[in-house]
Amino acid sequence: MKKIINKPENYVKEMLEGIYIAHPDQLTYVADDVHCLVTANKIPGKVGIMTGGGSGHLPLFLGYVGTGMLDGCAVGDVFQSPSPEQILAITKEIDSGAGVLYIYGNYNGDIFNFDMAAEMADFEEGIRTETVIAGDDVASAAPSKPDEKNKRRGVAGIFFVYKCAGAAAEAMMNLDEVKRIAEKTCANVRTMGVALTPCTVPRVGKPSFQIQEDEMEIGMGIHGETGIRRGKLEPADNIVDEMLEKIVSDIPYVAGDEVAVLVNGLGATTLDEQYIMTRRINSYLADKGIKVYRYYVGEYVTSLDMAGASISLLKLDEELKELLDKPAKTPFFRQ
Amino acid sequence: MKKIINKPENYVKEMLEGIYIAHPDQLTYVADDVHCLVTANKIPGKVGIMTGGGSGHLPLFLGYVGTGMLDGCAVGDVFQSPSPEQILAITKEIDSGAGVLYIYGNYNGDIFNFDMAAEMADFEEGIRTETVIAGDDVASAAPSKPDEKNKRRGVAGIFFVYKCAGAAAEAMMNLDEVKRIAEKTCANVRTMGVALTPCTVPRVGKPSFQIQEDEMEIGMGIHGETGIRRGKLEPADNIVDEMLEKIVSDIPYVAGDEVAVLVNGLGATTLDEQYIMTRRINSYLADKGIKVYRYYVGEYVTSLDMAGASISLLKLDEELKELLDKPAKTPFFRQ
Amino acid sequence: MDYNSLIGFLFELKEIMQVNRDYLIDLDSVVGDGDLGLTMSDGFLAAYNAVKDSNETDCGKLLYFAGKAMGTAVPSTMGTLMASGLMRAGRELKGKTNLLPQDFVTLFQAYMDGVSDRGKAKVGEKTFLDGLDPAVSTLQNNISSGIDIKDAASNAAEAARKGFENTVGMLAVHGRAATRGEASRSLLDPGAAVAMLIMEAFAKSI
Amino acid sequence: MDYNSLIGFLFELKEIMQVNRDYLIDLDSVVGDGDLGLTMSDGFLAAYNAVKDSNETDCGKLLYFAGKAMGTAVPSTMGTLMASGLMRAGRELKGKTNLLPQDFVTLFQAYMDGVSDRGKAKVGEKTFLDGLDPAVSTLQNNISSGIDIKDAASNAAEAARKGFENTVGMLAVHGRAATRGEASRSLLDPGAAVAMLIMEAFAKSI
Ligand SMILES: Nc1ncnc2c1ncn2[C@@H]1O[C@H](COP(=O)(O)OP(=O)(O)O)[C@@H](O)[C@H]1O
Ligand SMILES: Nc1ncnc2c1ncn2[C@@H]1O[C@H](COP(=O)(O)OP(=O)(O)O)[C@@H](O)[C@H]1O
Ligand SMILES: [Mg+2]
Ligand SMILES: [Mg+2]
Ligand SMILES: [Mg+2]
Ligand SMILES: [Mg+2]
Repeated sequence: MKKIINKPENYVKEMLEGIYIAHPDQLTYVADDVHCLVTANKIPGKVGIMTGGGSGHLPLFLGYVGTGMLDGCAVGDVFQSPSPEQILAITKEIDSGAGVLYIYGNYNGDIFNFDMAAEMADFEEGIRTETVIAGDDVASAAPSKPDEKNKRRGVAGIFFVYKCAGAAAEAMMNLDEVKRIAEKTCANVRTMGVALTPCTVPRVGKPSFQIQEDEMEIGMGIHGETGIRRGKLEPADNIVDEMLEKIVSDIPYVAGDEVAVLVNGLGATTLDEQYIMTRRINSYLADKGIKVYRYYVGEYVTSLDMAGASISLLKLDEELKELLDKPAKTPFFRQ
Repeated sequence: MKKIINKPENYVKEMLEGIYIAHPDQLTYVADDVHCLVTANKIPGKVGIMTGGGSGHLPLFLGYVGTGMLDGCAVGDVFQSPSPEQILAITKEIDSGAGVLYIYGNYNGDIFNFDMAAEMADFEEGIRTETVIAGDDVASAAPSKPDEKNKRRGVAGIFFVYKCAGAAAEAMMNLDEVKRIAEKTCANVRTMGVALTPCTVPRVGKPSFQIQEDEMEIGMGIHGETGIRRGKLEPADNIVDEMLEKIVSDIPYVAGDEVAVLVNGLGATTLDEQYIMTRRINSYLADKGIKVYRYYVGEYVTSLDMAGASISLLKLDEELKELLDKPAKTPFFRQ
Repeated sequence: MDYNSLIGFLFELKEIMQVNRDYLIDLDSVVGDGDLGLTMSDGFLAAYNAVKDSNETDCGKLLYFAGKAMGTAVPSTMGTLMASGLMRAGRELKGKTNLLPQDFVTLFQAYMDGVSDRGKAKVGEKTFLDGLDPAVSTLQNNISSGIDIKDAASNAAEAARKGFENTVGMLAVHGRAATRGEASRSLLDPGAAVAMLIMEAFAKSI
Repeated sequence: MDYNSLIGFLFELKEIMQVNRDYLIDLDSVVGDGDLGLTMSDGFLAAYNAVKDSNETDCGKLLYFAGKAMGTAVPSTMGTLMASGLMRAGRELKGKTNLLPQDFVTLFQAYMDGVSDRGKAKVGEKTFLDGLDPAVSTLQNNISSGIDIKDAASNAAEAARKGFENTVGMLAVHGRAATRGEASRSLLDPGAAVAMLIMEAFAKSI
């Protein structure tokens, strides 16, 4: 493990202290707990949106707190959920009477803790909360049947959910409307990843799994969860094609459909490589008659120092396009 | 070498194609050559500013082309200078009568090629060019004596030179004034880096140097140039202290001085680590009575997939503060 | 049996999780991410610490506060489930300063409900519930049949152990283990081992 | 000697760089980044290709265009320096369609000036110049003393070889080698080897 850190047990706390030092005009915290991060620029009367989850994915989750996106984020230890009490503290802070929407990824630990917090917010504080769980990773499970719970992991596609729901809340839509937008975005976004190397959780101190020097794993999750195929490392174009085929066949597309594309680096993979992927994505989608409305390329959801990348496609309609285009200003994302 | 690429010899070309696909409203190119990158939003009458250098450092260099920063960038192969003809083609495009300022890092290859292009611009086109060379790496050589050429390598601090000179040009200052600002910024910025792992140039296919699993190299350059000390990997706080001591003692500081700080990741080092460094930088400078006016944290100048980071300090006066605060909008930097 | 014995139970809980820390880590390393030993020993320690010096005599409140402390300390899957179990048991026993044998049946039944409401798992899906469920049934039957609480507790612990062992063969559908699909069948479920340890601690404390 | 012989010289240049590609790579791998064999063979090939089918008879223009092509093809340190040398030689010889022995002295002197104006290095600083400088002096002296151009060229090549060998012991102050400080003294300078090869190609072509 080669990391510029102090004691591994202080990793998250010191990281958060650095965050507040660097972004004093944008971020602050409540409950005397650096893990309870909230925007420094609360808008009265607006639906509050919060997220939360384990550390190790910067800029996810807290990097999207700011104007036009999220109001708060409960920060857990590396790859660990935050606690119900932390979630509750933020819920109380960001509610200004219009209620609070929880948007987070489909992981049991997070679900349990957000659910517990939601009960506490209701029982103890009388705050109305709603929940939208992102599960966009097509590699992690088959599509859910009607009325079946979505079993897919939440990965980079959640960025689009934050963006659209955040814009909706900023436009002063009510909680039901913001929730509808978040659910619609979830229903339209699909992601698939590829990993080339493992990552190392600081407190564990050794790589999360083994992989050969010439191998990749298609469909691996952002905590190193098993993917759908391990094989020889292939040329970028082949990798992109394999990922896109799975993504594009997961919901019906017809020629003329428009998408937003997120090309996301997992940590150690260079921007150059992400743009090399972008190039192929563009020609693949052009061949299918799918029009790209907008590209996002960069590190949006990382897995510590893992090498690899993911591709997310958000199928757009006029409403989502409009919300996607709205300005946003957070420490890690500006548009 | 674990990279998501196609043929190594197409690495830079395909990366650039991806860049133009992702940012069609901001970037374009001239001379039918993707390496000759220019802004899509030229401002008539403004001093043109261009840079250039080898690939492998994204977002440097081309990522800073846009409103409030640069007008063009000549893109070389990985760690290789662009050619005089490419530089000249961009010079011609971005000159709108007010002349062109070249800002680039202190490397012989780049100097030779920019100088040759400057002669060609003068002889062949009658365009006035001026040159400012950034050499901010305190680890690379002793400070130059009066009238002596600066022997230091140009590294991440060049970001500040782009930002301040870019804001000056945007304010419609003339070429001499913009050059004065660029020179002043160069004179006030100092950087130092640390490397934990080597990087791999795609066409070479093997790591650029060897380093033990428990070692770091303080002061290494962004192409893997030898640093000033190789030793056991230390806690983040010690590393920061060692780097800052060298930076802060290089130009006179008195209590009350203000600086802008750039904490820069080299590629594989996580944002978390960069914020852990930020935390220590803040307390180190506070102890010295140096006030931080503004922090920039993230990947601003990388070395492919190298693990490591650099710290840059820009000593500020009122003029530089004002220029630093001005808005900017490029594919990789928004303020 | 008053609130002091309840604190005694919480003491034995944190002891047994401490002693079996590495055992749980090993079990979870095979199936999951290996943190279960850490979260259970940290979590039950936090639960015990939250009430050990309390002046509270309401057994329900004690369990509720212990659960809340656990949730704050270790918000992992099992941490939150155990917190949910303790808090639900607390709500059910609220107002009682003395616990009769039947109250312990209520306690563990509520613990079970708290976990299953939170986690939405069913018996047979290779989770903690497969350790606790047979123990609750045994305890209930034994107490109904008038068997001494001490013996009933040992029998329940034995039932939990069997329940844990029977998780071999089950298909995991929750948590990290589920990602292994059919391959999960050959493995013991670490969460069910926690249920076994809880019942052992109970038998010891009573 | 007309423009055809000049193209012949450029042909021999690209040949010798091609043949010595790996030799230059090996030299540069010890001292620098190992690309010199690639840049010199690619660069002199581009220079030759730019003029080989030209109808141009002006020797100066031929050299200038060859240099420009080289600069475009290989904008590395040595690539740009060689381009600068060729272009300067071209400017000095502009208008000549026939080259006399004295013109070759002018050619190499201008080449040397082009490189040293661009690179700002001085003789003795362990660079290309330390290979070329003794060769230019030898050529100049030999021609002044009326020695036949063929013999003068061989003598110049021999002087370049000695100059190259003499770079051992010099302290590098330019380029990557300079980062080695005193340790650079024990090494041969790869750029000086290129000077030696240039003079060998000249001797062969004349
Ligand atoms: N929905 C659920 N209901 C009950 N128990 C569950 C559920 N999901 C997982 N578990 C239990 O949790 C155990 C793993 O706990 P833990 O190590 O905390 O998970 P993680 O490390 O994935 O957060 C499993 O062995 C299983 O017994
Ligand atoms: N300023 C200079 N003037 C003349 N020759 C130089 C100068 N700097 C470097 N050289 C020559 O360049 C050679 C290295 O060339 P090259 O491999 O192209 O460099 P790089 O790979 O660093 O761009 C050195 O061996 C030296 O002879
Ligand atoms: Mg676990
Ligand atoms: Mg866990
Ligand atoms: Mg070289
Ligand atoms: Mg080179």
